[in-house]
Amino acid sequence: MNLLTVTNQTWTITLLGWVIVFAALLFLVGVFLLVPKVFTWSAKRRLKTKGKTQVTDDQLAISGETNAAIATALHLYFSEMHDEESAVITIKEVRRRYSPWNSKLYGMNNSSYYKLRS
Amino acid sequence: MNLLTVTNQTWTITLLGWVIVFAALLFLVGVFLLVPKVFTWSAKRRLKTKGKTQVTDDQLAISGETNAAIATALHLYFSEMHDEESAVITIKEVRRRYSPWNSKLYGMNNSSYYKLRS
Amino acid sequence: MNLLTVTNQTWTITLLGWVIVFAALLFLVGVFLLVPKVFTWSAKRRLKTKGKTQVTDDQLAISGETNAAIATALHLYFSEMHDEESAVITIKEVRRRYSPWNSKLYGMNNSSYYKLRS
Amino acid sequence: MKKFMTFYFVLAILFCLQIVFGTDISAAVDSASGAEGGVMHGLVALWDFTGFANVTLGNMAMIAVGLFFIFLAVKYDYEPLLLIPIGVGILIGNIPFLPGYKIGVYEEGSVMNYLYFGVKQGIYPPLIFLGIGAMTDFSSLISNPKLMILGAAAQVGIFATFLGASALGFSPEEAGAIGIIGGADGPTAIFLSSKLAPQLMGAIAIAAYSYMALVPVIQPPIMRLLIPKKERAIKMKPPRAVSKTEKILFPLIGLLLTCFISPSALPLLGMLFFGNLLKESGVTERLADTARNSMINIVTILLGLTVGASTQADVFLTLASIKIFGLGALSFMVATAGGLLFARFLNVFLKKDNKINPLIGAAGVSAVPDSARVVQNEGLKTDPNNHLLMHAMAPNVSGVIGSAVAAGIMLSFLL
Amino acid sequence: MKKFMTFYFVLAILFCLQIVFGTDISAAVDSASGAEGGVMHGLVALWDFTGFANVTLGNMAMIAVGLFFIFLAVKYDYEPLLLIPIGVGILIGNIPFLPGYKIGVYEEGSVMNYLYFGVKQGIYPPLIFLGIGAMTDFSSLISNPKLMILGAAAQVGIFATFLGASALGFSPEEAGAIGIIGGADGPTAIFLSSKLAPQLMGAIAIAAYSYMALVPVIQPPIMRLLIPKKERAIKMKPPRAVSKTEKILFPLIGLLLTCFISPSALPLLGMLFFGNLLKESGVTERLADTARNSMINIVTILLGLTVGASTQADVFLTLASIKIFGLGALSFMVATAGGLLFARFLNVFLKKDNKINPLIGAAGVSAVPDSARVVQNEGLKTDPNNHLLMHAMAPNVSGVIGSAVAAGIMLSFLL
Amino acid sequence: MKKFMTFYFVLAILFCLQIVFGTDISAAVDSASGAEGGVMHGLVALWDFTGFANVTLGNMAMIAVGLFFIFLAVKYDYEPLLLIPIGVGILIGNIPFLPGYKIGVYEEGSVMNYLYFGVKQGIYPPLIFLGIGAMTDFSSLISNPKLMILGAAAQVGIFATFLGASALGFSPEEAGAIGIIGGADGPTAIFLSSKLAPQLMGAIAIAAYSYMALVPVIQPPIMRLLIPKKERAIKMKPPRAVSKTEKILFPLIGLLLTCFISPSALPLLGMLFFGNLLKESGVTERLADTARNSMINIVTILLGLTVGASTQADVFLTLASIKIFGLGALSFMVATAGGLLFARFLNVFLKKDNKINPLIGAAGVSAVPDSARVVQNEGLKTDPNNHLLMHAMAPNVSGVIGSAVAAGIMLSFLL
Ligand code: NA
Ligand code: NA
Ligand code: NA
Repeated sequence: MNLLTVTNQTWTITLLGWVIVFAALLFLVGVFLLVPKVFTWSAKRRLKTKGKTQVTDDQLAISGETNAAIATALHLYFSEMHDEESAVITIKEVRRRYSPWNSKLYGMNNSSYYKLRS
Repeated sequence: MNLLTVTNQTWTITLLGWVIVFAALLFLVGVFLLVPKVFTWSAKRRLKTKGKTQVTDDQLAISGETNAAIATALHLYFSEMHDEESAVITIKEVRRRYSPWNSKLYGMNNSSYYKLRS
Repeated sequence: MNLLTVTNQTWTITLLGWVIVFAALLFLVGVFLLVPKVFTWSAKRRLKTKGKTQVTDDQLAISGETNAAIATALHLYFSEMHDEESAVITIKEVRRRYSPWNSKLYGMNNSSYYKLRS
Repeated sequence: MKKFMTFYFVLAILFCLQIVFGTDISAAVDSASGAEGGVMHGLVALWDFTGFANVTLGNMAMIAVGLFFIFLAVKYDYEPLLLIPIGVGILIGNIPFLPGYKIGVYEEGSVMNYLYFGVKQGIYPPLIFLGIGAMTDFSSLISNPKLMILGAAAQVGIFATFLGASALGFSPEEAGAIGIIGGADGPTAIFLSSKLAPQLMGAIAIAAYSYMALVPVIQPPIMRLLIPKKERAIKMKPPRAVSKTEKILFPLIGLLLTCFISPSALPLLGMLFFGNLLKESGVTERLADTARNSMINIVTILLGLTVGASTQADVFLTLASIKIFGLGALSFMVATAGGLLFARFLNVFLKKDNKINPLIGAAGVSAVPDSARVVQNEGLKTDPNNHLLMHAMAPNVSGVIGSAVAAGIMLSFLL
Repeated sequence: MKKFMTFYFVLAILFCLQIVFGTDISAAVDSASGAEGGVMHGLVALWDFTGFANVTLGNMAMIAVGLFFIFLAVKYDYEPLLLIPIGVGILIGNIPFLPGYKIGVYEEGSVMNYLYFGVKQGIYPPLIFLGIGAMTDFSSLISNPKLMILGAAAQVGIFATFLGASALGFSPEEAGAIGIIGGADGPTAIFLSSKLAPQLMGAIAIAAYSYMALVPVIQPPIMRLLIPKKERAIKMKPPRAVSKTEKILFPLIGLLLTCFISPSALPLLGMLFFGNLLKESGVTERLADTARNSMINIVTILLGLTVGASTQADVFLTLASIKIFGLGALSFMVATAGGLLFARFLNVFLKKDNKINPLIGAAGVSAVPDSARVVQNEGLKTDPNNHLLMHAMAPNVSGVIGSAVAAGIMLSFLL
Repeated sequence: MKKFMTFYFVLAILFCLQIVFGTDISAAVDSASGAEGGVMHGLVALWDFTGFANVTLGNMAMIAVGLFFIFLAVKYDYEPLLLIPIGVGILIGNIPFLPGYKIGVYEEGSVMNYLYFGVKQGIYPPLIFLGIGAMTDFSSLISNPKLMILGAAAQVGIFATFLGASALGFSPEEAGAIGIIGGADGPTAIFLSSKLAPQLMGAIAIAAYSYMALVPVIQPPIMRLLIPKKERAIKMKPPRAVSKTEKILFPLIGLLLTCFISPSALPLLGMLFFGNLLKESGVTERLADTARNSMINIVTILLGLTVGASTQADVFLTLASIKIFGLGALSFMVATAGGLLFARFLNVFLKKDNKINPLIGAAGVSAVPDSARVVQNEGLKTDPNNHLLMHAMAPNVSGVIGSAVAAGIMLSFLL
C-alpha cells in the first residue's frame, strides 16, 4: 500500500469531501444556534409590548432539570424491563397464531363475533 | 373563452356523461328502494306461515330513534376528545422509538423478555 | 383414461418424487430423534461434572401433563369466544373510520391531541 | 455568534447576486483560478453540483409553496395527512440538482421515480380506494337511497369544467383530466389524469387537494346565496336502521351495477366496494383492518410524497397550471351549486313531511367528510338543534361513487 | 315504485334478448339512427362500451360462482379470508369490458395486471409462507418427530394426480401443476402452477381453494371407511415439552436439510423457516409480528383478488378446467386415504402403548388447520374424551413441508 | 436409533469424499448403471439437482458464517433485527443449486431476484431512513447544536478508507463505496454501494453490519487510549428543553440545507427528515406510526434477507472481500479516533464550565444507538454518576446525517 500511487483526484475528493461534510453540519449548527435567539428575541418583544418592562432570560428558558429527570427515567426504562409488554406479547401470540390461509380457527373467531352481533 | 369553439363531440360527452352518472346512481337508488321492500315482504310471509295473521310494518321497522342517538354520540365523539387515546399514543411513543437498524436498546427489550421466558 | 399411455418418464417422476418427499421428511425425523438425545447426553455430562452421580431421565424430561393442560386450554379457547376481542374491535371500528383522504375528523383528533400537549 | 452572522450575510449576498443577475459563480471562479487545478477545480465542480448553483426562482417559489402547505397542515390542521406528504414532496422535488445523477422524480432509475411508478400507472389510487372502502359506513346512504342522486347532481362540476377547459383550448383528453378536479376526490383525479394527461397530473392533483382543503372556505357563501333561510331550517327524519344483510348486499350490488355501466371505473369502484365488503362481511375483519390502516398509510405516504415531487418547477410552472387552478376553483363552485340546486329541485316532488334540507346537496361534491361537516355547521348556524351530519354523509359518499363513474365515462370516451 | 319496476322490467327484457338471441342492440340503433349523429352516436358508442353490451353467458356464470363463494364465506364461514377476496376477484374479472382500455387482469398496463404480477412471477406465495412460518408452532412436530412421516405419506395425492393428469392427456408440465392440488396448499399450488403452467393457474388455484374449503365434507367419510372403530379410539400419550433451543434449531435444520434435498423449494421453504425463526428466536418479535399481520394480510388481499380475477370467463371456462376440478377432487381423496393407510401401516411397527391413532393420518394433507380439526371432531365422535388436535397438528404442518418439497421436485424434473 | 446413525454416517462419508476429492458421484453412478435407464437415470438427474451434488467448500464456509450470525443474534443479542435476516439470507444464498432454474438471487426472474430489486436499485435504504426519521428524537441535538460537529468529525473514517482503498488498487468508484463502511450506517452503505460498485455491495454491507455489531468491542480500547482519565470524568450540563416549534423546524431546515449542499443525498436525507416531520408535526401520527412499524419492518425483512443472500460463495469469496473487511475494521477505528480527538480539540475553544466530555466524540460514528451506549458505559466506569447517554445521542444522530451527506458527495464526484 503506497499512498504515493494515489492520484491527485483521490486526494481532492478526500480533503474536499470531509471539508464539505463539516461545512454542511456547521451550517446546521449555525442555524440552530440562531433559532432560539430569534425565538427569545421575538418572545421578549411580545412581552414588552404587553407591558412587562423587565424581562430576564431566566423567565424564558425552560429548566434543563426536567430534561435530566426524563433522561434518567429513559435510561432506567431501557435497562429495566416491562413485564406488561411481555404479557401483552404472550397473549397476542396465543391469539393470533394459525394460518389465515386455511384457518377455520380464525374463521371461528370472526364468525362468533359476527353471530354475537347479528 | 368562447363556448362556440367547442366541438360537437365535447358537447356530447358533457351532456351524455352527466346523464349517465345520473343513470348509474338512479339504478342504485332503485335497487335500494326495492331491497327493503323485498325483505319486508319475505319477512311478512315467514311470520304469516308461523301463524301470525296480523302484521304491521311497525313490527318490522327498527326505530330511527336509535340511529339518532348514535349519530349524536358520534358527533360528540368526533368533536370532543379522547384522552385515553392520547395517553396510549404517548406511551407507545416512548416505547417504540429508536432505530431497529442498530438498536441495542430494542435488542435489550427483546432479550430481557427472552431471558424472562427461558 | 389409460395409464398405459403414460410415458416412462411420468412413472419415474411419480415414484421417485414420492420417495424423495419421504426421504426428505425421514431425514428430518431422524435429526429430531437425535437432537433431544444429544441434549440429554450433554446435560447428563454437565450434571455429572457438577458432582451428581445418579442421574435419571426423569429429572431431565419435562412432564407432558403441562402440555395436555395447554392443549385443552387452547381447544377451549378456540371453540369458546372472546368477548373482549369483539369489544376491542367494535371500539376500534368507531374510532378509526372515515377517510384519511379528506378527513377533518381525523385531523381534529390529532390536533386536539396536539393542543393538549403543547 | 457575530462571526456566524457575518459569514451567512456574505454568503447570502453572493447567492442573491447569482439568482438575480445570473452571475455564474463557478465560471467566474473557474476563469480566475485558471490552471491552479486540483482542489480549486474540485470545489468548482462540487459547487456546480450543489443546489445553490442550480437554483431557479421557480424552485424558490415552489419551495415556498411547499412550506406553506406544511404550515397550513400544522397550524390550521387542514388535511394534514395529505398536505404534509405533498408539502415535503414539493420541497424534495424542487431542491435543484444537476440532471443525470438519478435524483429527480422524472429521471429514470431514481428512487423517487420508482416510487412515482405507482402514481404514473395509476396503481396507488385503487389501493387508496380499497382502504377508504374498508373504513366507510354506507348505512346513511342505504337507509335513504334517494339522497344518493345528490351525489350525481354535484358531478355537474366535472362536466362543466370539461367544457370550460375545452373552450380554453385544452385537448379533449386534457380537458377530461382537468374536469375531474370538480369531482373533489384526490385519488380519482390522480387516476384519471395519469391515464389521460400525465403531463398535467401534478397540477391537477395539487389543485384538487388545495381546493379540497379549502372546502370550508369555498362552500358556505354559495350555500347561503342559493338556499333561502327557511329551507335551510328544514328538519329531516332520522334515517331508519339498516340491517346487516343490506350492508353486505350494498357493495356487491354497487360493484356489479356501477361497473357494468362504466367498466373503466373498475379499478376504483371495484376496490372501493371490495374494501367495503371486507369491512361489512364480518368475517374478514383482519383484512379490513390492514386495508384501512397500514396499507392505506403506506400508500398515502408514497403517493403524497411523489405527487408533491412531481411539481418540479421546470415542469410545473406553466401557463397551463395557472389555467388549471382557475378552472379548478370554478369547478368546485359549480359542483356545489349543482348539488344545492338539485336538492331544491328534488323537494318539488317530495311530500311536505318528507322534504330534504337542500343544504345537504352541497355534500354531493364528495370531499369526504369535509363537505358533510360544512353542511352540519351551516345547519347548526340556522338552527342549533338541526343535526344534518348523518344525512349529509349519504350524498357525500355517493359523490365518491359518482365521480368515479364519471371518471370511467371520461376514460371510455377519451382513451 | 311501480314506475321503477316497469322500467327495470323493460330493460331486463331487452338485455335478455341480447344475450339469448345475440341481437346486437348497438348495431340496430346505429342503423336506425343513421345520420342523426351527435348524442345518439355517443350513446351508442357508450353502450358498446358498457358491460351490458359485452356480457356473455360465461361471464354471468362466473359472476354467479363469485357470489356463491362470497355467500359460502359469509353464511357458513368457509375460509372467509380466502373466499371473499377470491369471490370479489371473480366478480371483477368477469365484469365485461371492451379490450384495449387497460382494465382486465390480462391486459398489460392495467392496474389489475400490475397487482397480478406477484402471482404470475410467484412472488406472493413465498411472502405468504413467511407469514405462515411466523405464526406456526412446530412444537407438536418436534416433540414427536415420527408423526412427520404422515405428512409425507399424504403427498401420494400429488403424484397420483400427476399420473392421472398425464393419462388424461395433459403435458408433463401441466400434469405436474395439476398434481399439486393434492398438496392441499394454496400458495404452493399457485407458486408451482405459475412456473409450470401459467395458463392453468386460475383453474388450479380455484380448485385447490374450493376443495380446501370442503375438507370438512370430503374427509370424514373416507376416515370412517378406512379406519375401524377400534383404532379410531386409540388414545395417544401427551407430547413431551419442547425446549426453546429445539424450537430455534428446528427452522435452521429444516431449512438446510429440505432445501439441500430440493433446492427448487427454496423460495417456499426458505421463507417458511425464516418466518418461523423470526418467531422462535425471541429477539425479533417485532419483525415476526409484522410478517404474520400486516404483511401477510396485504399479500392475501392482493393474491386473492387477482387469482379470482384471473378466472375471466373466456380464459377460464374450458374443458381443461372441468378436468382439473375432477382431478382435484380425486387427489384430495387419494391424499386422505394415503395418510390414513400409512398411519395404520406405521402402527404395525410400533409398540402396544406407543401406537398412533390412524385418524391423524388424514391431517397429513396439510390444509392447516382444517384437517386437524376434522380429525379432532372425528376422534371426539368415537370417544368424547379423546382430544387429537394437538397430535394432528404434527402431520398437518409437516404436510405443508411435504407438499413444498414435492413442488420443488416437480420443478426440478419439469422446468 | 442405531440404524439411523449408521445410515447418516455412511451418507456423511460419501458426501465428504465428494467435496474433498471432487469425486463426481453422479458421473460414477451414471457410467455404472449404463443403459439401465428409467428410475436410475431419474435418480441421477435428481441427485445432480440436489444441493449435495453442487455444494462447494465456499458454500459450507458461508453457511457456517450465516449460522454464526444467527448464533450471535440469539445468544448475545447483537443486533438481532439485522443479523437474523442477514444470517438466514446467507443460508438461503448458499444452498447450492443448479443455475437456470430461477432460484438464486442473481438469476433474473427468481423470487429472490425480484425482492433483491429494492436493494439493487437503492430503494429500500430510503424507506428505512423514513422509518428511522419517524422514530428518532432530535431534541438532544437541537438543544446543543455544537455537538453536531462531532458527527462531522467522525466521518474522517469514510475519507481515510477511501484513500486506503484507492491505495490498495480499487477503482475510485469502488473505493468510494468501500469508504462508506466508515460511516457505520447500514442503509447508507447499501445505498451508495448499489450506485457506485454493485459488485461489491454484498461484502460492503456485511462488513458494515458486522462491525456495527462489534462496536462495543472496537470502541472502548480506543476511547481509553486517546482520552485521559481526567477528561473522561467531565460532567456536562443537562441540555435545555426544546420547544415543539423547534422540533418541527428542524427537519424542514435540515432537509433544505443538507440537500442544497449535497443533492445526491436527497433520497436518504429527504426521507429521514420527512419521517421526522411526520413524527414531530403532531398531526400525522397515523402515518408516522406506520412508517416506523409495519413499513420499516417489512423493508428490514426484505433487505436483510436479500443482502444476506447476495453473499453467494462464488460471488462473495474473493480477495476483494477480504481487503474490504480489513479496510472496514480500519475505518471504524479511524472514525472513532477522529470523533474523540476532535472533541478534545473542541474543548480548547470552550469555556471552563462549558467543556464537553470527549468520550461523546466516539458516538459521532453513528451506529445509533450502540455507540451512544458504549459512551454511556465508559462514562459510568469512570464516574458512576456521570450519565452521558443523552449528550452522546447528539453526535450519534448527527453522524447519520453526516455520513448521508458524505455519501451524497461521493456520488457527486464519482457517479
Ligand atoms: Na365527487
Ligand atoms: Na400438503
Ligand atoms: Na456516520
